Amino acid sequence: MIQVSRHDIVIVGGGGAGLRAAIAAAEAHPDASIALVSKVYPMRSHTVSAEGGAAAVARDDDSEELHGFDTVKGSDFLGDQDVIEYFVEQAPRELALLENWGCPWSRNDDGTVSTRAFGGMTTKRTWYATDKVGFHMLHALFQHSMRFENIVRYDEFFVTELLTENGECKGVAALEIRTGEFHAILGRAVILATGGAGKIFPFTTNGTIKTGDGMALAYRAGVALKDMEFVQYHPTGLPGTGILITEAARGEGGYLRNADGDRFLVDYDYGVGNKAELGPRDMVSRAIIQEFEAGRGIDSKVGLHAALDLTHLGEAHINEKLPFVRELAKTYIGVDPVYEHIPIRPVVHYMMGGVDTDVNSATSMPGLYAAGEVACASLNGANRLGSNSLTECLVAGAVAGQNAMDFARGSSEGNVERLRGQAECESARVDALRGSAKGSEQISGLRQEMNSTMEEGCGVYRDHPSMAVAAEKAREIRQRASDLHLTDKSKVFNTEIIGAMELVNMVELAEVLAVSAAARKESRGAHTCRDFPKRDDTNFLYHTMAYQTEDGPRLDKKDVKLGHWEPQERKY
Amino acid sequence: MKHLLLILEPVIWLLFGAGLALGTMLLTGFVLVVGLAIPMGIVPPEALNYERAYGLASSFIGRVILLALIALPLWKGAHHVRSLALDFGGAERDGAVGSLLYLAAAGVSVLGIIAVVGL
Amino acid sequence: MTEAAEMMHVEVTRFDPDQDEVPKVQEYDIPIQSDWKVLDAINYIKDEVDSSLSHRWSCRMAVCGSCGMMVNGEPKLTCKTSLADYSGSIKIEPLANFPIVRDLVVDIDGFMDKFRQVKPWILRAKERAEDMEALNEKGTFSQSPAELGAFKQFSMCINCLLCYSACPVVANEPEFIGPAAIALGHRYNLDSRDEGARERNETFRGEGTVFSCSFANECSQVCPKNVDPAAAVNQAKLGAVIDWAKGLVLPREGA
Amino acid sequence: MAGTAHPEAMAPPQKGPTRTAPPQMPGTWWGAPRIRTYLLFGATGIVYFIAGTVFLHLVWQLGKGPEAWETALSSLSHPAYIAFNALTLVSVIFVGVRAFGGMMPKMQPRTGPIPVLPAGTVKALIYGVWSLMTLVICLILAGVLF
Ligand SMILES: Cc1cc2nc3c(=O)[nH]c(=O)nc-3n(C[C@H](O)[C@H](O)[C@H](O)COP(=O)(O)OP(=O)(O)OC[C@H]3O[C@@H](n4cnc5c(N)ncnc54)[C@H](O)[C@@H]3O)c2cc1C
Ligand code: SF4
Ligand code: F3S
Ligand code: FES
Repeated sequence: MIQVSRHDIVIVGGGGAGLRAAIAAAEAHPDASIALVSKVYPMRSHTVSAEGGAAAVARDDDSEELHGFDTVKGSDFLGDQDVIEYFVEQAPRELALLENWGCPWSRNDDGTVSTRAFGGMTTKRTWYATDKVGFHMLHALFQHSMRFENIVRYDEFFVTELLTENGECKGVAALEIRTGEFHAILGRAVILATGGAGKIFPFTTNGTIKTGDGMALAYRAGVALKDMEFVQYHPTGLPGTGILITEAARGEGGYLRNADGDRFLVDYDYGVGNKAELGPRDMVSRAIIQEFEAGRGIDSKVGLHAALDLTHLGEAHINEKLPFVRELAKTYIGVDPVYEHIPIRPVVHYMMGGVDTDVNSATSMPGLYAAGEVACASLNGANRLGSNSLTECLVAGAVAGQNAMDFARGSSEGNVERLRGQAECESARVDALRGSAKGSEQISGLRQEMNSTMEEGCGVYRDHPSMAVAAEKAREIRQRASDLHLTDKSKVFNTEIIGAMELVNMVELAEVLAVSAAARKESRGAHTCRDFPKRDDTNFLYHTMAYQTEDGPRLDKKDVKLGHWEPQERKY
Repeated sequence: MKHLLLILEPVIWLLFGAGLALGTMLLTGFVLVVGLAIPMGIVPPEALNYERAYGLASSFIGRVILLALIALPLWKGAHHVRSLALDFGGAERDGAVGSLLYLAAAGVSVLGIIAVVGL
Repeated sequence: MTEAAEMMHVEVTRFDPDQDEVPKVQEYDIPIQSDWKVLDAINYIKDEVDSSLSHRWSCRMAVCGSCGMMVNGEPKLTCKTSLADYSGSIKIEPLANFPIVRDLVVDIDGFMDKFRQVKPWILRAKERAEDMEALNEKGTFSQSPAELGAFKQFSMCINCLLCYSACPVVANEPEFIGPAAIALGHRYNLDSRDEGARERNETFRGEGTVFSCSFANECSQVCPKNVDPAAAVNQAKLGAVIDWAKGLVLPREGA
Repeated sequence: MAGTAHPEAMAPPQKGPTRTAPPQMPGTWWGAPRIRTYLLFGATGIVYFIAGTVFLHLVWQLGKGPEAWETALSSLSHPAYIAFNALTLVSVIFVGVRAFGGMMPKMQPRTGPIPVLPAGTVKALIYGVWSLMTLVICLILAGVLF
């Protein structure tokens, strides 16, 4: 018998976005009941690993106009401008709120919050707490959320399906990892805040929980995935592990060097002009790959890489502003950045695409909202600027919490018995899968195949023949994923079946990603095609919308919301 | 019992802390001379013949120091022995063990007061 | 990465409540690489040898706090501990002092409750709306770098719970609220924006809190983030005693 | 049914319990070198307790008069006494080094009017006071002062 519990709204995900949404809802409606469901304890969410900072206008020489323009330009004009305008306006308030809640932001001598430079930003507008910003933000949010009695946490519950009735979202079916039992967690609105899907790729800054579950949940429920072809490669990941060395390292004055020791972003024309190391991520990543291709990559036992040089900053500065970078470099690559160059190479970092939402964080399905990396409100367009996404989690999370609550208050609860029935079907499906030992595909083997397919087809540089191959291969992998070989029959904390369901989610997204990419015959932001090197506003200034069908994604288009800022050539 | 100990905890901890800090500082010198140097004949016992010893001890400062020398190590000792007992699995008996130890420390301290005042 | 594979003998605690009465030990011999962390070895077993092994992990960069385990009897963050520090064989067990749910997974719900007891949020006398004059024109509190420095170290805790595994008091007195939770409460007490020290100190004087600590200092020894929880606990003792003494002298001073 | 939440909705999730194995403490926890010093530190408590009573005994005898005092003083040369006092000295120094070197600097209150001094300064201060006190006490007891 499965457990049914009823709440006003259900939030899936306890990262930055999910916690912010929960607090927003709980604060505005002390009498409401908010379920916060997460597959890991909230403080383990991957927001914890963000290092560099969160952007919001703070200085007198800055303005919302400038922040907006930087974001639009960074997005290669694919960002929706209504969303961007709303975002830059709300950003300072959101970060100030977090300050009031105890986040230990780094400070200027006069007691105000300190800001640092970041890639693609005109001026210093990135708030930071040394170089563990995501960690401090997440813990501040989580700890603050504990004061609300009406936030009911479901820790270590894995959501496997959205429960719907008459096309409205009415709750989720979730597997309690500890017991292996299913729960129907009902609410009159649901917010997805499940984060990104970097684990589709082999070499990524993302943790192992970033498997795009929320995107797959929405996709299967009939909601479109938007702009999935845009995958951000961060220029500076550690070779081998993919652990991120934050952009703040460059924001604080670090240099990128090639095998000859040259600062290639300055010495060669890569379009980043006088921004040099502070160019946007897509451009800097491309520059590194071009250096490799020109034979100026550094070859060592960790593979081809470039170098991040912080030695001129001095030990005191590094300890004060970048202590975590130093710790990571020492622990994971054996290099002390005070004395040596850190080996780095571009690494998959962030999904610009995601569940299609608007400025209200609402999806096309009534009662379903999405916020954070899982969503694509089109703030980030074709390329996200570093430090915009942590702020986005807060802005979009707060909006989602508010709107979901308002929606819930104005709608009625679904038929409990019918929803329980849905969850029971789901429970039966998962029970049949657990330890079934029937299939022939190994989870780890298939995962590696998916990883290498995506790396080959959808890297920093892409071309259409290989994207077509990847799309074909991804479809085949998706089909094979229904034939997994599972051996663990135990119900208690069975991580094998979680891994299997995550893999199924990822292969679905991998196909959408490859198919969407293959259809965009231009170069825009992070989607760079060798065979179509120019941006093509006449034919491709639209959002890719992917809908699930029996035989793979069906693509559609959605207009970009222009307005205040006209598309122009993107040069720095 | 446990409840009473809980209320007294700040006092006990202060006495323990004082024993740890002040007790240690006082004990060092006393043990060196009275416990080792004089018995081993390094310092002639005449240094502490009755008149001199009584003179030093019965002064006001002498009395205070002697009282501290006696009482503080007792509390430091009692508290440490209690946590030692706890570490070896005495969680259920902690209330009883603690009370016993502190009572002993308190009792000996009272004797100490009597002795010092009666000098 | 491509060096010839070395072999390692790994002993792992296994426990499946559906089948096992008590935890048992399973042994694996696996090829390892020189730059691996202990976590890589466990993941290798999970991926290639025995997919029924359960453990928690996520960030693999020592910040999410989920991968703590006993490695050769010492609590360690497995994603931060190099295999190269051990030669030949290694023994991996679930974190000590916690009930074992399955294999290397322990039950930390007790900790989550303790965590909440110390009220780990900014407590102020007034609601935010009435408190606006405390904020500057940007809507933030003023806090000098020195005031930040006073608590920064204690805000670095990733809740990995290694300190609970190392603390002899936790072992014998499971109700002991423990180093990380106290450090967290103390972190807010030290925050210049917070006004809740009195309230928390009252909690701290309760049963199973600061005075249960016998200053084993083990917590600070094993902490992977240099939080120094032992310092926090003992400063918290002092704070609680000072507040208590103040309460004797000025019994009726405001809340 | 728009409006407020269900009465039961505020309740924490009904998590199902599973059978757990009891917490494990490594069987040899006291064998770890670090734990061993900690236990030794605790064990000095016994020595301190006895030392306190020994001094009580001496003061008691002093109060009884010259004879009692002289007997007590001479009985101190018994080897058992000397051994115990040697142990006390070792304990005292061990406690001092562990507490003054590691604990006291950490225990400075970080709030309130008292300024926080660098750990090194605090250590130096405490060690300084300790040596000075010891020296003065030794000199007085040995008859050099007063
Ligand atoms: C290494 C790194 C560094 C970064 N640095 C920066 C930076 O400096 N500045 C910046 O702005 N951005 C940065 N980012 C990006 C930013 O951190 C993320 O985009 C953001 O944290 C995403 O937050 P989120 O709340 O959407 O998701 P997450 O924090 O990933 O949380 C997802 C939540 O969903 C839950 N969940 C997922 N699936 C399920 C399921 N099936 N059932 C139940 N629960 C589920 C998880 O348990 C988790 O709680 C960085 C990202 C990485 C990886
Ligand atoms: S104090 Fe240190 S050891 Fe304890 S939970 Fe926090 S980070 Fe881990
Ligand atoms: S190990 Fe435990 S006893 Fe105290 S100093 Fe740390 S909490
Ligand atoms: S995996 Fe996150 S701390 Fe080790």
